[in-house]
Formats: sequence, structure tokens, C-alpha cells
Amino acid sequence: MIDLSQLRQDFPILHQQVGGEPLIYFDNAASSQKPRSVIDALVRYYERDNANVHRGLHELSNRATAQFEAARSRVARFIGAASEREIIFTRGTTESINLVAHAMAEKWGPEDAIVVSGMEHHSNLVPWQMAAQRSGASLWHVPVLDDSSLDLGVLKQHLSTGRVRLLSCVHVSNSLGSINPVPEICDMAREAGALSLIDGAQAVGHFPVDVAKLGCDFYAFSGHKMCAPTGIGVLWGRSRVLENLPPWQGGGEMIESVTLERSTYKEAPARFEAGTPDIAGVIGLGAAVDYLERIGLPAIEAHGTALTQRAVEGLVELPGLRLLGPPPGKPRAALASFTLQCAHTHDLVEFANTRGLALRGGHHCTQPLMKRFKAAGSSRASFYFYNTADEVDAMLRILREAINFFS
Amino acid sequence: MIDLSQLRQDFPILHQQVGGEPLIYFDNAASSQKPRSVIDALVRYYERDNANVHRGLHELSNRATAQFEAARSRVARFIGAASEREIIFTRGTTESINLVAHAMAEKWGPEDAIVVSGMEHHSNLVPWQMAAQRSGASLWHVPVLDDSSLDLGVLKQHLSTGRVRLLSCVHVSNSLGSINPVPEICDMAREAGALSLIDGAQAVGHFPVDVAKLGCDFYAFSGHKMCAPTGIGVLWGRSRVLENLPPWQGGGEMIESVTLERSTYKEAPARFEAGTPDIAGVIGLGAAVDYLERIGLPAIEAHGTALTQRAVEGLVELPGLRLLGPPPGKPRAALASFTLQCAHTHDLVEFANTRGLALRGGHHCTQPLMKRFKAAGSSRASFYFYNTADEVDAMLRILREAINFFS
Amino acid sequence: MPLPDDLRDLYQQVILDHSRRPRHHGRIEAPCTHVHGDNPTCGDEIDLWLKLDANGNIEQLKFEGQGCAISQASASMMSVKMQGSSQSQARQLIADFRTVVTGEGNISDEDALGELALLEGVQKFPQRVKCATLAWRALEQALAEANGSQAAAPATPS
Amino acid sequence: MPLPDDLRDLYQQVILDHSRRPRHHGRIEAPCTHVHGDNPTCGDEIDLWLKLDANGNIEQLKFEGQGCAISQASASMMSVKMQGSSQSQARQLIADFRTVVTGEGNISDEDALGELALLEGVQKFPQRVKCATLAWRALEQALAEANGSQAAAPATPS
Ligand SMILES: Cc1ncc(COP(=O)(O)O)c(C=O)c1O
Ligand SMILES: Cc1ncc(COP(=O)(O)O)c(C=O)c1O
Repeated sequence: MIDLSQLRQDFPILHQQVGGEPLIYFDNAASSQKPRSVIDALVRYYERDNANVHRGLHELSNRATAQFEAARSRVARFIGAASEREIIFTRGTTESINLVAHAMAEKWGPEDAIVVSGMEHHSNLVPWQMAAQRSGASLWHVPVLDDSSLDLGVLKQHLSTGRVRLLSCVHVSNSLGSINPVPEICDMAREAGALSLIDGAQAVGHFPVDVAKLGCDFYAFSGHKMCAPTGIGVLWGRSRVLENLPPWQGGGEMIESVTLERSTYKEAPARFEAGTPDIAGVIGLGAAVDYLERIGLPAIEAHGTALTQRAVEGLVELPGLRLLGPPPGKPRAALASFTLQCAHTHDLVEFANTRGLALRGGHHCTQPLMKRFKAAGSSRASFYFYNTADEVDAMLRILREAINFFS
Repeated sequence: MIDLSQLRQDFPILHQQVGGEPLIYFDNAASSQKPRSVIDALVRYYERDNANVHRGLHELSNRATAQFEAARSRVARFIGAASEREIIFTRGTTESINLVAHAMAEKWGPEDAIVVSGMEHHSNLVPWQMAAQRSGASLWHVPVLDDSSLDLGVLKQHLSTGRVRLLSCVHVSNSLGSINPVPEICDMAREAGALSLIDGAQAVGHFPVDVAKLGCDFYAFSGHKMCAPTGIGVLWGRSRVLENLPPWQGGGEMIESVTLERSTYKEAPARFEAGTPDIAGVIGLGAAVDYLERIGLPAIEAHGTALTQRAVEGLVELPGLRLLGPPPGKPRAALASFTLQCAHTHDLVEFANTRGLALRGGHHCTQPLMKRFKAAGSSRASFYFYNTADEVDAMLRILREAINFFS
Repeated sequence: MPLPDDLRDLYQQVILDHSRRPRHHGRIEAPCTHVHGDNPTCGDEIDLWLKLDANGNIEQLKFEGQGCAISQASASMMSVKMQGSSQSQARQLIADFRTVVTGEGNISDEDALGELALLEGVQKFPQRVKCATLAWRALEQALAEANGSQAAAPATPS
Repeated sequence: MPLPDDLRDLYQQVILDHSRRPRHHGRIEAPCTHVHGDNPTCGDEIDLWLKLDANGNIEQLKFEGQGCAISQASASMMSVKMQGSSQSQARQLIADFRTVVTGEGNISDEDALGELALLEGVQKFPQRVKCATLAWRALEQALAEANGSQAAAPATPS
């Protein structure tokens, strides 16, 4: 079991007041907080070891390179990658997806199709719209059913055309909390000869993720949502698939030899990491992985489930509240998104803020999904392992107060 | 005048021994060290204010957003941008250049040409090779003369064809130390109807840079080479030019409205900043700008010039040493690149390292330039304001020792 | 626990009342000027219909929209004030209202503001300024378009 | 100040001597196998010419190249050892040499290494392993190619 009182001590930011009340940070799906050990890893790096990686032979460069590559290995182990050469460092989920979309689009034409779901974050929709436009490929959608799950029948139809080259789908919806049946979806794609990319922004760091078991070809996630610094993320790609992927950005470190006219490129992951990487960010990501593994992902998952269940049970009792996402009783990630009849989400979030409660309000970068559920936006409470049942109860009290105020 | 003994106290990393000797860090062109105030800005952010920017209404998000945007304004002022809306945050110079190359290539065809110089870093060469390949445009070169300057006659010829759409050129060569006549070059480009991009990776933070005075259309640089954290860089673009530039990466934050089928995009800079940015990196960059401005760029420049002159005078006295770059007496940035007859650069750098001296050896990501000067690689000493004349003297002693050892 | 003063100032009873029961809500039949405005980041939207009379004064102004209490109340309160205004009065009120919510600049006519002065509470919430001014920016655009089409009126008589 | 032991071990006199005066430097005229190898990051390059005799033993091996002292000395020392070796001896030496410079694995024949054991100093400089093994990787490739073309020999008699 997680000893909460202990863990909260690891997060300096949690111990402050906002508007005279203790901060309740329930905006974890937007970005998580950072433990002392991750902040310390950054400080240690800059105070002792900072230098550019790979190109040096001097002591600091050797140290920086060793720590940088050690972090790559740790991340590979963390998500069950076959090798650290399958780990490409990016700025975050968005860049990871753009990398694949840009590189793959080079090979696509009007006869090809891409499939995404109707519950994608803009970061897993707009890059494919752009790739479709550039290449002439078609972009097809898998609708979201009323119970916040995907219409796999339609996916099957799309795949049966034989035209689908890539399926991209979110693992955990950041707006609904739905957990998609990734292994099943990836099996379907593979059988139809399509590659699969999974957007794991809301999954990694919340429960055990093993890309080998999931069966996807690409997996994208962001460090900042899993205790790591801002500015660092990962694209995992299956070796066999990366081998055939052309480079995207050009520059230092990704080349083998360069003449004025043409260049040859290194193998993955270097081929996809042009320019000086976010060295400190990578090392911080490694420290975050260490930290999460010390707590244990199953424990983090169990705690998130418990908090979410408590929240959902309380929320559905509130007058005029409509809960989005999977119906009570169905699996749901550690977040709850809802609308209030009496108050627009921005008014509610503003109100909550004066009580020290950090909620997120708006479309959560999922405009099509909001439209699908006829919501102009929603208020979202998203939890992480350092949140407590008392905080959930406080949220419910504050929401009640807000409803009284705005009604 | 800079009080050196004081300034060195700001850099924790400098006060260590390597191989039993005091560290002499002369690899600043690869990456600079970070002052306490920049490290503290990161720690403060993560300990007090961390949250995702732009999308929130709660206190932490408001604070993070305010600091993030304040840093954008400071960077704009620092380089003489007309408005903070001209500042796009990227991972570094490499990504800045790729952004322009990818976005512009959408508009180019076989009748168009791109011009780069023969002294470009791979990061300002490979992206244009790729853009040329994708668009069918031609890629032309401006040769480097024996005195390490550019053959502007050839540039003129290229421009006179009327086919050149963009000229991209380095401000300060990271291998030679040449300082190119940027205003003159940009004037020539503008008169020929071509846009100009300047790679300022080795310029910003070393002397005053004012994009308005330079007359370019794009200016790219990296934070990590100017006391800021790794993982953050800048693309400056003239408003009028950014307005007409299509987006590159798609995702959250860069869109205005999204349907499943299509999206509309925000104006610059948001249009070019898809996904969660490196918030802490941006805030750290702001702190670095503050720090550099407190010292004063003219003072930094003067100190760099003095150290370099001392180094060059000593180097040319060493037996079997060939100095690359501008001849003694000509303007030169704060670096000296050289080859030794008796030792390959890697042997020299290894030797130096055992004496606590951090040099860089190799092609410095400028393979065509090395070939141009018939060097398999070079050893490079690059200076910053926290380096001292004593360190330069120590380097010369260590080089003498190495020459004795290897001869 | 009492609510903080800032929040009470932002959501005064008058404001909440306007947001719950917006005045001049609905559409105007053509001929009139219709503009759509939004705050893409927060999803607030407004549709505004404007009809000028023969003298160029505001004969009628109506709106529909969705968004937070501040944006809806501000639209409602604006619509009440604008009925029958001359364009110069309207422009002055637009400028004065911006000063009310941002605290920047000087107010030229305190009295004309009336209830609108209550939205002063927005000053403490800089993120909400764009909510409060959404309807006003739409009105500015509608006036510009209406004048454009009036200038073109002889060519396309309505 | 005395030089650190690590460095003295890396650059022993024998090694520096080989790097300054490489043995078996130059080319072999065709027919023979020629391969090019490089370490792109550091720019080290090697061209290796290999000629097998009728029994498939190494009749002659020569090289040209540029790079650091370690890579050149290693190539020179390898070329001395390889003249006249059988392919199985060569392969064993390649494996043993990798153990010398990485410290990983076991050495099957200490005696066969001779001078090559001096390159043990590389172990303390992991970044230099790829310098020390450049020539050896080229030789592996050359042997593979030579065997391929020998298999095809009847078709294209030389
Ligand atoms: C002249 C020049 N251009 C571009 C770059 C690339 O910068 P970065 O690796 O930070 O993207 C560098 C530094 O490595 C450089 O010196
Ligand atoms: C499901 C999902 N996908 C993608 C993203 C984009 O991640 P980032 O902004 O870190 O690139 C997010 C988070 O904002 C998300 O929740």
C-alpha cells in the first residue's frame, strides 16, 4: 500500500495555500507535479555534469552521455520495449505523433487511408488531417458510442477495405476517462495489414504499460504527465517499423555522413533525434521512472481507481450534474469530467480556484468529442497518487457550495 | 568590466576537479554552463508554480502562464524583435530551422532554389537537402574562401537568377569562428526577393544581436548555448513572414477550431507551438536572458575577444599546429579550432581531459567544411565569459605537453 | 466559510441575474447585420444581430450565445445600454467599458456606464477580460460591417 | 606533473610507434577483397585489402586509413598478426581482441594475442572501443565478402 502522508512529502508544490485554502491539485491530466527526486536530478545534472552528449570525449560529456543513455534504457524497460534503440526522445506526445505522421505521409498516396477515433485529443487528430492533406490519403473515423466506448464495428468496416495503412487511437481518453481495448484494436489493425499508433499520454505512469503486450507499432507519451520535467516525451517504435521509417527532422546527430549535396542517416533512434536533445529533461525522465517504479504502478493504479470511484459516487448525487464518460461501474481512468446545469465550466473553475481547488474547464483539446456529447465544454477533476480521499470529499463540498451560489 | 572571480561563483559546475586537476571548460560552443539563477528558476517553478499553461483558470496555471509569456517578452526585447508574437519556442536551433524548412517547402517547386553557405552546421544544411528533395527545388551553395569568409560574388550570381526563394546562412561559424556580414547578406537577399534565415546558435549570448538591424526574416538560436536549460530554443520570424507561413506540427494549442474533418489555426506564435511546450525551459531561458543582460553583452563580447586573442597568439607559436578560421588580426568569435601534425584530435582531446581540460574534437557537425579545408577533424577551444586568461595559459601548457608526448 | 470578496465582486447578483435571464436574447430578421464572435480557447460564442435606423443610430440589437456567466451577462447588459444609442455614444461606451474591465485608460463618461460599472470585478481576473469583452468586440465588428454596407447602400438598395 | 597511469597505459610506446609507422600500410592490387569502414561520429576511416590463398588462409592484408592513434595502431598491429593466419585463427583472434578492449567475455588464447594485449588500456576509455575495433570490424566484413566471392569462384575464375 502507498503511504500517502509520506509520498506527499516528496512534492514540495503540494504544501501551499491558494486563496487561503490548502491547494487541492486535481489537474493532473493536464500536467502532473514533480517529486523532489526529479527536481534534484535536474539540479545535480546542471551543477555537476552538464555538457553536450555524444560528440565529446571529455569527462563532463562522457558523464552526460552515460546518464542520458542510461535513462533511455530505463524508459525502455519501463514500457517493455525490446531494446533501448526503440526509444526516441521527443518534446512530448504531440511531437511523437507528428514525427510518425510526417515520416509516414512521405509514403502515402490517394489510395491509402488513415483511421483515428472520435475521442482523440487534437494532438492525435490534427497531425493526421495534415498528413492526409499532404499525401492525398483519406482520413476515416471510428465513432464514439453513447457509453463512451468505440464503435469497433465501424473500425472493422474501415479495415476491411484493405486501404488502411495506419490506425491511431488514444489509450485513455483525457476527456472521458474511457480505457480503450488496445490489444484488441491493434490485433484488428495488424490482421488488416495496418500499423497502429497508441496515444498513451494519459496511460503511462497511471498503470503498467507494456508495449509488447499491447501489440501496437508505435506508442507515444509525455514526461510532464508522469512526474518528469516539461519538454520531454517519448515515441516508442517497433524496431522493424523504425527501420523503414524515413527521417523527419534533419540536423546534427542524426546523420552518418554529409556532403554539400546529400547525406546518409544513422539508424534509429539517432535518425529521429536531430540536434541537441533536452539532456536534462531525459535525465529527469529517467529519475521519474525510478520514482514511479519505487512506488509501483499497480499501487498507483489501485489508488487512482479508489479515488475516482469515491469521486464519481459523490458527483452523481449532485443536483444538475451530468457526468461524462463510462457509466458508473464500468472501468474508468483516474478522472471525472462533468457539466453543471447552473454554471458554465469557467465559472465553476473560477469558483473552485478561490477555494484552493484546481480543476480544468473547457474542451480539453477534444472539440469534436465535446460536440459529439453536445457539451460546450466540461469541468474535469483528474487524480494522481499524491491525491487523497479527503481532497475528493473537499471537492464535493466545494461543488455543492458552487451549485448553491450559481443556482 | 566583468568581475570574473565573482561571476565564476555563479556557476557551481566550474568548481570541480577532473582527473585531479581543476576543470577548464572550453567546450562552450557545444553547450554553455548554467548559472545558479537559472537553476534556481527551474527549482522555483517546479516547487511553487508548475502547471500546464494557457488552458487553465486555476492559480498555478495562471502563474505558469504569466511567467511563460513574460519570458517570451523578455526574449523578444533581448533580440530586438518588434513584438513578442514574433518569438516561437522550439527545442533549439535545429528544430527552428526544420520548422522553416518544412513549412516553406510546402510552397516550393522545381523552379525555386534555396541557397546555403559552405560553412553550415549540419543542422542548417540537412533540413534544406530534405526540403529540396521533397519540393523539387534546387539547393545551391556559397563557397568558403581560403580566409574563411564567404564568396559573396557567387552568392550574387545565385541571387541574380531570380529563382532563389530563401537564403540560409550561419551568423558565426562553430568550426571556424568566422563572423559573417549578415546585414550585407540579408540586403542582397531582400533585393533579390529572397527571404533570409540566420543561424545564430553561436552568436546570441556572445554579443548584442538585434534582428531588426540585421535585416533577416528568420533568426534561429538555442538556449543551451547561452546559459539556459537544455531543450529550449527560439525561432524569431518577422510578423509579415510568419503570417504567410503554414503550420508545421499539428496538435493542441495551435488550433482555433477543430472538427473531425478539418481545423483552423491560430495566429503566430501559437500556430507554431503545438502541444505542451517546455514550460520550465522557457522560464529558464527568461532567467538566462536576465542574467546575461545584467552582465551586459558588450562586456561579454570584449572578454571573449580578449581571451581568444590570447589563445590565438599562443596557439600559432606551437610546433606543428595549424589554426583554422580567420587569419590572426581578422575578427573572430570566441573560439579557436586547430589541428596538430603529431596527434589526431581524439588523442589530443583524450590527453587534455586527463589534465582537466575540456576540448571538443571532431568535425563539429560540419563535414563539408572540414573536407573543404582538408582536415579530418579539428580540436576546438571555445570560450565564454566565465573563462579566464589563466585557463587559456593552462591550455597552452597542456597542449605543449601533449605535443611532446605524441611527437 | 464566507466567499472571498473578489469572487463576490465578480459574480454580483445583478450579473448573475443577467446571465440567467439575458435581455434582448434572440435574432432579428433581415435586413440587418449579423456577426459571429468567439473565444476559441474557452469556447465562448456569440451571434449578434444589429439594425441601424435611417440616421445610423442603433435601432435594435439582439444576441444569442453560449459561454460563461461573465460573457453572457456582459452581452445582456450591453444590449440593454445600446438600444437607441448613436454610433458615437456606442463607441464611447465600448471604450469606457474596456477601461472598466481592464483598469487601463480613463473613463470619459461614468454616468453612461450605469450597471456596467459592476463588471469592474473582472479586473481582478485578467483571464476573464476576454469573456467580458466578447460581445463588445462583436458589436465593434458589426458596426464596421454595417457602415461598410451603408456606404455601399446606394448600389444595393434594400 | 606526471601523466596519469590510465593515459600511459592507453598510449604505450609500442602503440604510439605503430600509429606513427604503421606496418603493412598500402594497397594490394586486384584480385583481392577491398572493404571500407568508418566511425562516422569521429571520422575515423579505414580501407582494407585482403587476399586469401588457395586454402583460404590469409595470404596478404594491407590497409590505409586515417584516424586517432588507437585506430591506426590497432590496424597496424592486427595486420602484423594476421599475415598467414587461417580463417579460424583469424576469427578467434578477432573475438579475443574484442575481449581485450572491452573486458567482456573470456580470452581463449592468451599467447596468440602477443602485443595486442597492450591495447587492454582501452578498457578504461569506453568511448575508444570503437576506435580500437574499427579495423577488426572491417576485417570481419572482408572475410565474409571473400568467402562469398570464393563460393562464386568457379563461375568467375580469376
Ligand atoms: C552554428 C550552429 N548551428 C546549429 C547548431 C545546432 O544547435 P542545436 O543542436 O542546439 O539544435 C549548432 C550547435 O550545435 C551550431 O553551432
Ligand atoms: C490523450 C492526450 N493526447 C495527447 C496529449 C498531448 O500531450 P502534450 O501536450 O504533452 O504533447 C494530451 C495532453 O495534453 C492528452 O491528454
